[in-house]
Amino acid sequence: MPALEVEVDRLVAGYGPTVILEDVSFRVAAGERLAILGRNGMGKTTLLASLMGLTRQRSGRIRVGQDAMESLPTSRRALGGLGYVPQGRDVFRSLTVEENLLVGLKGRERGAVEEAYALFPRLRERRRNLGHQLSGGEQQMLATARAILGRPGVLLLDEPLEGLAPIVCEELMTAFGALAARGDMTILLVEQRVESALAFADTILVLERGRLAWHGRAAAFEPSLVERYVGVGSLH
Amino acid sequence: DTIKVGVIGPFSGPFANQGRNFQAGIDAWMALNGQAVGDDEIEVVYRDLPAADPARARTLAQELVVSDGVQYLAGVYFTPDALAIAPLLEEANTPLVIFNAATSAITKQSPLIVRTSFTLPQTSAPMAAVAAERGLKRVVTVVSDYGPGADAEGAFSTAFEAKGGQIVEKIRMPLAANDFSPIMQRVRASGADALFAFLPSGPPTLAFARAYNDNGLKGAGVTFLSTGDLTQESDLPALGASVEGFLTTFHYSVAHDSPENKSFVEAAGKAIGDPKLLTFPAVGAFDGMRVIAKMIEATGGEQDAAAAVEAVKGMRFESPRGPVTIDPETRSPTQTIYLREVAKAGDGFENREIQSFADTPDLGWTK
Amino acid sequence: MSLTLPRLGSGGRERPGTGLLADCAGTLVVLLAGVACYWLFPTSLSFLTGLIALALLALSLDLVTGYGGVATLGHAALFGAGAYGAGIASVHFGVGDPLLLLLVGAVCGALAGLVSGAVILRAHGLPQLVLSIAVVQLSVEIANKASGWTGGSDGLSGIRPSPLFGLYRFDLFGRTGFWLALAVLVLTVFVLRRLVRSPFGLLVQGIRQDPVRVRAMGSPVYPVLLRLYVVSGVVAGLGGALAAVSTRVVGLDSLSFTSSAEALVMLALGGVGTIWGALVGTFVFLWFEHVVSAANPFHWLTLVGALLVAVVLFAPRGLYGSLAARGRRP
Amino acid sequence: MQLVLSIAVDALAYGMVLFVISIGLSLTMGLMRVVNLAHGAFAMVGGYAASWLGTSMGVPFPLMLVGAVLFTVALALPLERFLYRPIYGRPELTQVLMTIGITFLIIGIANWLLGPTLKTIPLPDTLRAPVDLGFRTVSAHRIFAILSGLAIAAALWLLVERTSFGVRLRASVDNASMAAALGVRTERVYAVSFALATGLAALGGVIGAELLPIEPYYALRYMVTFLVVVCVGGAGSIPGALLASLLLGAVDTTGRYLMPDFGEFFFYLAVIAVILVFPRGLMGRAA
Amino acid sequence: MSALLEIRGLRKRFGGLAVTDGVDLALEPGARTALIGPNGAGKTTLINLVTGQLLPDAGTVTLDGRDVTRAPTVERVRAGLVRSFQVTRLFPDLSPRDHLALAILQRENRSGRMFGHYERDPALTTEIDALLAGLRLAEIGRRPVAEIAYGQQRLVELAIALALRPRVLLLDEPAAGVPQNETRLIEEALAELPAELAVLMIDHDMDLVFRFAREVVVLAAGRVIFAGPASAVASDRGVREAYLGSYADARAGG
Ligand SMILES: Nc1ncnc2c1ncn2[C@@H]1O[C@H](COP(=O)(O)OP(=O)(O)OP(=O)(O)O)[C@@H](O)[C@H]1O
Ligand SMILES: Nc1ncnc2c1ncn2[C@@H]1O[C@H](COP(=O)(O)OP(=O)(O)OP(=O)(O)O)[C@@H](O)[C@H]1O
Ligand SMILES: [Mg+2]
Ligand SMILES: [Mg+2]
Repeated sequence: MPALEVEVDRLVAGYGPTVILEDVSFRVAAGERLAILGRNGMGKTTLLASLMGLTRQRSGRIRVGQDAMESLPTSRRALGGLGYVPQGRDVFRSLTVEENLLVGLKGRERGAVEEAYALFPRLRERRRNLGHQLSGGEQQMLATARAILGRPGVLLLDEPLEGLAPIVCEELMTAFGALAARGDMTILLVEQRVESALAFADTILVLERGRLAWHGRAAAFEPSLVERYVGVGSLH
Repeated sequence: DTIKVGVIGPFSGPFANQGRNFQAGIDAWMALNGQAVGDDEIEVVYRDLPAADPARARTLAQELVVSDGVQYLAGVYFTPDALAIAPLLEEANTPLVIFNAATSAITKQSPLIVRTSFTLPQTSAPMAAVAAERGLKRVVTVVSDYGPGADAEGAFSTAFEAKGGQIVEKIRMPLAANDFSPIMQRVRASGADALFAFLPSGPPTLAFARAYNDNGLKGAGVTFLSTGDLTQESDLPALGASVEGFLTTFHYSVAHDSPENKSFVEAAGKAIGDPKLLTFPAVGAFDGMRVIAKMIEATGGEQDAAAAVEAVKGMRFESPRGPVTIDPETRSPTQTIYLREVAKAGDGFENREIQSFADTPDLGWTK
Repeated sequence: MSLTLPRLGSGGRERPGTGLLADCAGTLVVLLAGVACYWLFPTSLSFLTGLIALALLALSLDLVTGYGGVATLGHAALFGAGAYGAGIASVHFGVGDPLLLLLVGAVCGALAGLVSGAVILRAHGLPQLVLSIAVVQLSVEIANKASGWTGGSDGLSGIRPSPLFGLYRFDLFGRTGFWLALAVLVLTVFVLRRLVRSPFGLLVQGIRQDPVRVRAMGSPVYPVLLRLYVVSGVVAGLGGALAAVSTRVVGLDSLSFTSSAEALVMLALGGVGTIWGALVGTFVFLWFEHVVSAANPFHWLTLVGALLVAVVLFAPRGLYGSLAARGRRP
Repeated sequence: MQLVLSIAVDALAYGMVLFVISIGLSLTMGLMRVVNLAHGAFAMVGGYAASWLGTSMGVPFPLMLVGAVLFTVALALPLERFLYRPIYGRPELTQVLMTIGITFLIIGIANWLLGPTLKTIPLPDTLRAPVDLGFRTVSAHRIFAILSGLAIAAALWLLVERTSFGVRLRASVDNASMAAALGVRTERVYAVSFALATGLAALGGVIGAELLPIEPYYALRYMVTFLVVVCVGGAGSIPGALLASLLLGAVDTTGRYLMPDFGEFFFYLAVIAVILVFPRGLMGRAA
Repeated sequence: MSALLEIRGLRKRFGGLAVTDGVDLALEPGARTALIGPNGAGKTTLINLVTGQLLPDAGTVTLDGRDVTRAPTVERVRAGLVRSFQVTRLFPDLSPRDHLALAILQRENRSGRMFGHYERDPALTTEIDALLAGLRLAEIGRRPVAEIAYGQQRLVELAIALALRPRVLLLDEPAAGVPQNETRLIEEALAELPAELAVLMIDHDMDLVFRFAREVVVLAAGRVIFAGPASAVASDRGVREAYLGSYADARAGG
């Protein structure tokens, strides 16, 4: 599937009775790399989860490619081109590594799992292990590989580098960059490490208390803004 | 006046059909004899007690007396429930007429209890005579492991041994057993001529009978003897050919040939809807209502439990099952016990009476 | 386990203070409700007494299931132990004093709690459930076999409590029984409310949510839960003894699987993990059953089934649980 | 020796009947993580359907089996949609409440429509006939039960462990929202599995009816037995359920041969012993 | 021997995989050691072995001269060996205050008390307040943990470990999931710890690691491939290839 455009219009969403996201609107062009920044608990995870239909949406519209997504169930959104790597990984604990990957295939033939092993050779070694027996970083790799295997048009990454060795982070960011550059995927990345995010992204979006606080080109996101929105001392 | 009778029975749950037979018996009585006794109208209040639950039985009884204002308590399918109600009666000044519960000791718990059904020793012991008569020497008893099972086992064994027979083994099995093949293999291995069984009526009887057939006991010459609970009429359509030829002793067969029974079966069959559902608790309830009517008549509708009970001691009447006397001492019926054989009748089966033991008292009564 | 985010929170629950006032108020409400029942249903006192006895069973179950997270379908074993304990003390040892009988029941319940807890706590989840079933089935078997002591399947009858304080007879109307039961209930509710807020109560809730975390904080799990089981046994035993004293009989059903399952249903109906839920559930279930089974003794089970289904559909956290959650919304 | 063989045959037959009826429950409890106390009710519905087809319609046995399964599944699907879907992933107690409620409803309705008495399922003469094993005879029906049990075990194991449907099912149960986020139509997966489980229940109800006769209280009467078999085996494990059925069948049968009056004792002592040694059940999946 | 915690020849296999393959490691009082290494190198497993969540196949763990290799977790915690978890393990329905109260009561062996309420104990509430304030968690102190953001949960996790007043503290990726600006809170909290306390920290955030650690131990495929002062790690070739990648260059260059 080629990269898809994403448009979010006046999104209001939360959990149960609580509203977290208020009136969030933005657009990401096909193939664009967007980094979502914000302090702890500002609603970054909630935003991605809402795109996937995992929160309680109150109002607003979500368009991916040509399709209106806001009223579709999660699985239809996934089949419609969204891929998701959640914070906290959520690997299937009782499935083996290989079975975890099979779930993500979205109807592609079984052999496609080799792509995942090519990206993370570590997973091939552990293919018969159950999900809950993996190390933290291995789970992170698995979650990422699983999402990419479905060839999503839009990839939602919630802190995908958490718990990964620096050398793997580097390779992974390069791989993501390549996917976006080839026009295979639009990427929405939530990331705590500002410099990684800045290095990666074309555009930056900042959330503050569930509202959109800043949205613009990565180049325009100057240190003073970093200071203001993400806290001090994060760029050394 | 309206005189209320509180009937406690299993109207829902696994024994719902027995409860429905209570109701059918009561309705049949009313249909044949009217609601009224003298100037008084009888009103029946039903309370459901789906399984043996003495605490709840007592609560229900208490409530019937205190809150519904019944003058008579009646019904009661299970022994523990009757035992639980007994201590209440004196203070409540209410007689209890038992339509089914069949342990001898119940009537000893209170002078205000009268029973119109039967007792287990009464239906089990005559089978010993049958066995002896038929030249069976060695018998295995197989009973469910609970109070009534022990009663049946005891009564049969004592009577059989008194007649010179030998009990080669006494098997007790859990009430909840479903697979009886091992039991049958064991019976077979014991080399007995016959087995005497007691199981409460219910689903396991079907598996039990099937196991007897499937394990080839009949071919091996092991005669099947049991009390009538095992082949009660409402189960016969299901048990069908697998129990054909089984010998049972019991106080009542729906197929009993008498004018009283004919009109009873007709009325009770109408009351219950499908005559195939009729079985023994109906006759207990029918005669129970007869006894209650007599009590009401004797007390003129006044609430006087002692007088009411006194009035029916020694009462003798022609029941659908045959002649019945309420024994003044045991307050249980002295009645004819029949030996029956399961036989084809029309497109179904019936318990055909082939021998009778007249005036059998409650054989389990001890002083 | 589940996706880390959409765990439905109960919505900004703030719990400052120690909750003493709330607990006193709640207990008072129970007391007032009991007194109101006395005036409203003066002829149903023995039913209400039985209800309170079962409420104690449900409370006891709530302790281990709602707070401790122990799955059990065998809790009636503790109730039955209390009932048989009190019954045997009265029938075979001639103990007449009702308060002494309650004490005996509580002790027997505690012992049964210790024994069954020692077995049940060896596993988790479904295997634990099955252990609990095995325990209760074995106790039924034992009670059935020991018929010399327990009366077997005929039940243990002949329990004769002497008048309470030598003054108040257990009469046909069940007044004495009711007041005694209400007093026991009110006291138990208050003590339990305080217990679940105590450090021990917190620890138990922690164990339910993550035993590994509790161990890593330096607290063992098994002994704590075993203690909880003993406490729970005291409560259930009191309930059993109360039932034995007020109905004067004990049947095998009092420690059956069926009673255990029924207690669980009542608890779930009211909502687990709050003392109030257990009370509401018992009351609603038994009252509903009482009314519909009197109205239609033949088909009431269908209505009870419909009630349960409706509650799950419309009040998925149980009657009290859902009400409380609604109350907390901003 | 004869005794041992005899015990073995009875144990095998009884164990297989237990297996055939319980395996559907193992599927719902272990794979779908629903404590489905209404399992027995579906087995009973199957039994009733078969009884009606066989007795009143005179349908031959194989068709009757199929018909009973289809009827039960057709009845179960709307129930799944409206009553089970709301309880997937909810706490066990909620599931207990719902499924007990459903059981009560089904019992009530069966009692009302079909009456409280036993129903039988007519067997063809080939299954009625005794088969001579040399040292004793058993009914052909028991052999049929044994063979069906083995066939079901094998087919089911392949489906769950070796097909992509099995993987999607296990993923949906493990973490439903994540599975959905990967494009698994969890509702459909659940509906299909539920249909499978109830179909198996119905099949078991029919095949087992010789030992566990059909009547309205069937639904509750054997619930404990099914629960025990499933949990001892380890919910969700097909070989586990098979092993547990055979083991418990053997214990029960042996106990009944040797000391019938302590039958239940042995059974439940064995349950406790197994769980103490295998705290997750014989072949339990990791939680 | 002055080591507080000493690990000798520790081995653990899962099936065919040697996850811990003869590891030796010692923490002196006051140690600030980082344990780093590729994903799946066996770092978490090592902590599980040390704290007793897993039992080793061979080797010994001694705490303050006492062999605790087979002792239950609880005993080790009571002897002062405390860990945090890589993936937060908290009680979703309880509040951070409840968590800390439990930890403190546990430390003082009072957690079994069946009466009274911790909020009535001024010493306790003061300590809780201080811990929460230190990690800027006071505001959410009374909300159920299920409702607070992941980053804050990570801080609660750390607060619990601190509340237990350990002698040896093992931190498994304490900063993972915590935004960079708040990582400073963690560092501050660690800086305030008593000097004689030994800390072993696992993390993949190299900035944090290098600011924190005086010694670094590098684990790869279950073996220690480097152990030495932090300053020497970046120049070690093996570590570069297995783990650091270009970070090492950045560091060497910067
Ligand atoms: N299940 C929930 N119920 C209620 N509130 C929640 C729930 N999950 C999160 N929140 C609240 O929503 C807000 C946003 O949380 P979210 O997880 O989206 O933050 P975040 O920006 O991803 O933070 P972090 O960087 O820590 O991951 C937080 O204030 C949190 O307390
Ligand atoms: N129970 C188990 N069974 C089989 N393999 C296991 C088990 N637990 C862990 N492993 C394997 O052991 C290896 C070490 O795991 P560990 O969690 O210790 O790694 P780690 O160094 O902490 O990695 P990370 O930095 O990714 O957290 C991993 O490859 C993991 O798959
Ligand atoms: Mg987040
Ligand atoms: Mg790790």
